[in-house]
Amino acid sequence: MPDTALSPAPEARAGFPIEEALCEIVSNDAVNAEYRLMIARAPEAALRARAGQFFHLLCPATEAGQPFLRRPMSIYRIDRARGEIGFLYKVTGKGTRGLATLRPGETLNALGPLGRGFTLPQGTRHVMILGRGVGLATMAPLARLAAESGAAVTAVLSARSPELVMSRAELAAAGARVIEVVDTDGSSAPEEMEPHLTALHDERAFDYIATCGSNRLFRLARGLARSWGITGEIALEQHMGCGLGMCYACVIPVALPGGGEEYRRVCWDGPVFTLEEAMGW
Amino acid sequence: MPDTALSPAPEARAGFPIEEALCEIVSNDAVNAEYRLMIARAPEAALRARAGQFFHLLCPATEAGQPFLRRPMSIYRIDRARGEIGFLYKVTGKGTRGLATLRPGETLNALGPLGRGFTLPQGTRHVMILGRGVGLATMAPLARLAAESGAAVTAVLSARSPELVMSRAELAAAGARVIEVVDTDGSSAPEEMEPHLTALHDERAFDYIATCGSNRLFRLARGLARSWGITGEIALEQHMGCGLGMCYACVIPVALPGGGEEYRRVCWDGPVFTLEEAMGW
Amino acid sequence: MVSSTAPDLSVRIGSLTLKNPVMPASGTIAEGMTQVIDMGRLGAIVLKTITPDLRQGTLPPRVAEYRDATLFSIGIPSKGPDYLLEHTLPAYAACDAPLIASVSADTAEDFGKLAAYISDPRIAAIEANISCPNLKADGRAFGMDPEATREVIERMVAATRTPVWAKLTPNVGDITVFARVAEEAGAEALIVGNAILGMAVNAETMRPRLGNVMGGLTGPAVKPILLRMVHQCAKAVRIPVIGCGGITCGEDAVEYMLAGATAVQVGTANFIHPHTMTEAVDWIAEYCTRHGLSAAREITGALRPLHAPATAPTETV
Amino acid sequence: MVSSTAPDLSVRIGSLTLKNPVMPASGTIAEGMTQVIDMGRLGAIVLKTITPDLRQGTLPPRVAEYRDATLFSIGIPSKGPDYLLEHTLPAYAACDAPLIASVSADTAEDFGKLAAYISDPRIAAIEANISCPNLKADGRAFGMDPEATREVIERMVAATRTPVWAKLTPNVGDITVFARVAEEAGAEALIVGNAILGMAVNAETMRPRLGNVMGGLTGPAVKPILLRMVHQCAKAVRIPVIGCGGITCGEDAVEYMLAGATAVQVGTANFIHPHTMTEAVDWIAEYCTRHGLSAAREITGALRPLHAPATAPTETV
Ligand SMILES: Cc1cc2nc3c(=O)[nH]c(=O)nc-3n(C[C@H](O)[C@H](O)[C@H](O)COP(=O)(O)OP(=O)(O)OC[C@H]3O[C@@H](n4cnc5c(N)ncnc54)[C@H](O)[C@@H]3O)c2cc1C
Ligand SMILES: Cc1cc2nc3c(=O)[nH]c(=O)nc-3n(C[C@H](O)[C@H](O)[C@H](O)COP(=O)(O)OP(=O)(O)OC[C@H]3O[C@@H](n4cnc5c(N)ncnc54)[C@H](O)[C@@H]3O)c2cc1C
Ligand SMILES: Cc1cc2nc3c(=O)[nH]c(=O)nc-3n(C[C@H](O)[C@H](O)[C@H](O)COP(=O)(O)O)c2cc1C
Ligand SMILES: Cc1cc2nc3c(=O)[nH]c(=O)nc-3n(C[C@H](O)[C@H](O)[C@H](O)COP(=O)(O)O)c2cc1C
Ligand code: FES
Ligand code: FES
Repeated sequence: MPDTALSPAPEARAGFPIEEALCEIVSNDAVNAEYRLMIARAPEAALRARAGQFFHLLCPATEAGQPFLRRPMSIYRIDRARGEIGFLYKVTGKGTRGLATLRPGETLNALGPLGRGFTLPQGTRHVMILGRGVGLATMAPLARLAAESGAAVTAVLSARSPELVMSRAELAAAGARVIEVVDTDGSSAPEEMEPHLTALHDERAFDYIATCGSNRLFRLARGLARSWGITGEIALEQHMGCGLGMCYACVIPVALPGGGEEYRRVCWDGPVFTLEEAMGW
Repeated sequence: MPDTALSPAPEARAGFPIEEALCEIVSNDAVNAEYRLMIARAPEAALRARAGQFFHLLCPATEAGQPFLRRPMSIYRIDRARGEIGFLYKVTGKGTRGLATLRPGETLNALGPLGRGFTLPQGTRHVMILGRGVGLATMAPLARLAAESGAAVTAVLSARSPELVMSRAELAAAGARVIEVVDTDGSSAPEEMEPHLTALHDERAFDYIATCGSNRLFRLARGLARSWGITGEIALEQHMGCGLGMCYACVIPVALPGGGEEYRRVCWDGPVFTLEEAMGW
Repeated sequence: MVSSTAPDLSVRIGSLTLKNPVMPASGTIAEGMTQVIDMGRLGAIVLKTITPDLRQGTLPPRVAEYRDATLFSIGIPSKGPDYLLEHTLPAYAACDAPLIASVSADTAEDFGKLAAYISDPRIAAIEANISCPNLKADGRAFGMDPEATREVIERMVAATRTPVWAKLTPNVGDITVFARVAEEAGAEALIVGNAILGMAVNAETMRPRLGNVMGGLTGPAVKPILLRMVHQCAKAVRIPVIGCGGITCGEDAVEYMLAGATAVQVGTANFIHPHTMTEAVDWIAEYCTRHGLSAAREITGALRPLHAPATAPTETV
Repeated sequence: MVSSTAPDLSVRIGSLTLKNPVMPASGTIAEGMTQVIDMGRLGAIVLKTITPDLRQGTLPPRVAEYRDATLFSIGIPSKGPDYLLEHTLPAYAACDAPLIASVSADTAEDFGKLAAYISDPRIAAIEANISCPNLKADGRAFGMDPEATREVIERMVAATRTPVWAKLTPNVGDITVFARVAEEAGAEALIVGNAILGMAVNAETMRPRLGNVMGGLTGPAVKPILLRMVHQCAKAVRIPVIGCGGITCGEDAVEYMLAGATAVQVGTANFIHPHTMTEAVDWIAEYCTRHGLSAAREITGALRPLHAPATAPTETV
């Protein structure tokens, strides 16, 4: 288990740190054809969310009815000064279509903050963020966390085509150097990325890699971390029931240090796992 | 079985006379604290509805979700010239609350026309309409039917208090003489109404009574019809499944001429029954 | 869709060939439906269960509504076999679809007698409704006892040359026991299945919501349960299984067929959207085209494993 | 509500008195819940089923969603009895509510051994989960066989002085048979009941929606079925029946109590609205006040007939 200096373990939280918060929507606008950014006013407990944690959202009804279960969404932005939290989400099915109907002034029922977030090893100086698609939403707050703890951040964003690259501004605003690779010119292929990232490492050594959003990126990140002798983490996803570690629906297999595998709950033991225990995205 | 000259029996309808019609809402306004009048543009088949028939309405979803079953609503108005049908309804539960949300331009899914309506005996000259509460909605088109067939109509409207008397204008517009009795001054009590109605009969003999909406009115109407030697009908209600005579959910017991009772379907054998077969409202 | 590539929707149910796999569930259509849709477009028309005697059925109210289901307690009101032969069959004479009768009785012997009595060239098959949960005290039915199931089907098969289909009840433990018994007893097909026994209470009035206290739960909410039972039965028997429970569209029908059903019956959905069955027929045709299937019968049992055998050695579907 | 007229919410479950009738259903809460609600406000805290051995559970995906229900296939992942004693019990030590353990095993003998092993003053009662539909092939469970049910309960009762509760499965024909057997074998209470075995298929991928193909259907959609079973069981036995299935609010809890339940368990609703149980406790108190009841236990079995006996001579509820 890594040092948890920057992200308290769930069992360390006191009182009733997880709240069913009723948050007033500030804005909920499309950022492109598929993605929307939702900003909501949040109570104190929700604002304590850390990078990599998530909220379990009750999604409004659509013509298809009320989505029965909540939907997990990573924290994309926490603005403690304004008392706001933000989610960057892709409209895919019933739940996210419901989220997309929320208008400013309406109420979002958000349960959280939930899960175990990213944990920067103490003394980290250069963080590599390697993300693709909506997975980048999960890593935007990590750039801020790293900046706050004095580390430099290089964020490599992978996407299908340039117009789909998400979170560029958010990461840049957090002080990260942003590099984009896309499928359209082949720059996102692992065999192209590996020498590129190695050159960056040679230029200024990374001591932590965070990744999310694709199996190819996971394998690339784990390979680089191993060869550079550094640690890293990955944020995983799985279909959830409760989000509170109670139902055991959200399990994924992790590799045990001594060999063998074990199921872990993405919502409670994760969603962030070490690159060594993770077995795939 | 009464002469069916003015209202064809269901089995006489040819082709696909019952349609799942998508009707554009023209208006849907509150007429008082409890009741709303909804006017919708309707296709040809729906406009063939007769007095006493009903439509089975798919009610829009509310926060409580989509009402699973349709809701039966009597035809309150048919304006063949404008191609419009109207419903007068009381907002009571999930379904009618959903109906109340329909705005002009939106679509109402109405299955019908359904059921067996009122049947004026041939040669009827003076019709008594005796109604209470929302039941009056059912009888408004009967006044028009009677007028069209050259009969005079006296409509006696019973209500809790004067401001709740419904359909006054509608009935008057159809050419009916309208008399109101209310609970607040005791004029709606059967022992008050009986001499009152007998006086009306003495003045100009009734040859048909139609009633709806209350057990007291039913017993009064049946007693008067018997003592005057005339026929009459009552429109009944029962919780429905299909509205199409298929599920047998909507049964009520009727008295058989030879003695004994039998269940009949309100949606298919009714909703209009003779005063002699009906056993209560 | 070009007519030369139109998929073949026909399915075989024992000795019958139906032009498509969609039919109504017994007790959920009546003559009224012929005034709304073209019943001749259906694979078959299943009529309401009749009993040898005349019955009035249960006390109203007879229906309670849920968000995704209904609880009906009807109790088989029946006008008897003569009414069926003299009035009901003629009402559908103009429809180009085989008519399936459904019978119920108080004794196995009477099931047989009734089957014999209504054997008529206009009836293509007879369903044994051994599963209606309202017939006996506390919701018990023949279909909850394997031996009673066997006896009913055997008596009917002995009494008529019309094919006999057995409609199983889901109110049992291991439904495959009943499926096998019905197959052994000579049923040409199984319908899986009837309504699930339920109950509704009004907390504020402190009273039941149905005159009969208990009723049959039907509609979309029961689909996962009946789908599971169809899957279990299809693996247990060789005769065709007809899936029934909560089907509201062609996609639901295909789910049942993937799980092993040869055809499907639509019940409660007819009450809300009377065009459900005809639209399902069209949807299945489009589905076949989209998935490159030349015949709807290829869907039956075509469910593939979710995990590759290597990663999931216990998966044997 | 003035405190002098506050209704007494306590209920007796065998030798235990609970401060109110609301508790979680096994497997639907874990330590995480103590971070959201005050678990000490509950009548009891029922823990997840453990097995003697360590288990990983079923293949993901483990959940499929419906409009009014969920299909979960979890398969009792278990960290074993030592973890229960050393980690789980201490996690709830601060909660002012009795802890109920739940056990399952592959043989009746092992049920008994496990009950003996975890007999501990911190555990107020032990539920026998003879009903988990995922344990055995094709969803079978001990609770689908009356003799296996008897043997499990007898072994447990013989092995421990801690009260034993039997959690019945709804995947049976006549549940009263199982209720009576469990009572005779010495169970102090019945939980009625566990999840209903179901299955979900994705028509477009032609694959199951759960790694395990089948799973347990839970949530509001199953309430009418479990309510009926609770009603049947409460009439069949003298020991208290704890209602469980689709409870999402105090009103649902009261419906179960009217039908004969002494207490209730809340499952799936905890996943969506973690305050369901505490809000239900408050609602039941208000209900008692509104209906002039001085104690919640007066609700149990208080269902009145819908029709007056005169007009409905067959109504005997
Ligand atoms: C910890 C975590 C953080 C996430 N953060 C984000 C985020 O910041 N932005 C974003 O756009 N998406 C995020 N996701 C994915 C997001 O939860 C799903 O896209 C969403 O649940 C889809 O719901 P739906 O009803 O729109 O789609 P449907 O496909 O209709 O959903 C059907 C069911 O499958 C589940 N499901 C579908 N896709 C996923 C998925 N990828 N992960 C988990 N469950 C899924 C749904 O929750 C629902 O129960 C995250 C997932 C997890 C587990
Ligand atoms: C033939 C017929 C004609 C009717 N015409 C009118 C009309 O013109 N105007 C009007 O306001 N009302 C009329 N009603 C009553 C109307 O159907 C109910 O008020 C309505 O169904 C209530 O639905 P809800 O969801 O708002 O109420 P809820 O109480 O939530 O309904 C719950 C269930 O009970 C059923 N139900 C409740 N009350 C009645 C009732 N009185 N009759 C039948 N089913 C009921 C509902 O359909 C629904 O299935 C008529 C009823 C019938 C049978
Ligand atoms: C109102 C109603 C009446 C029914 N009558 C019968 C019947 O007479 N015979 C029978 O075998 N099944 C009867 N059933 C059961 C249906 O045929 C069908 O098995 C059940 O409704 C499940 O299908 P569904 O979920 O599509 O409705 C009836 C169901 C309903 C809702
Ligand atoms: C995710 C999940 C896990 C469960 N685990 C258990 C368990 O370990 N032991 C048990 O007896 N029941 C288990 N159950 C069944 C519940 O205790 C309960 O009986 C069932 O969910 C019905 O109640 P509900 O409709 O309120 O959810 C589980 C149910 C769910 C949904
Ligand atoms: S979602 Fe329930 S344990 Fe993770
Ligand atoms: S509502 Fe179905 S028969 Fe009348």
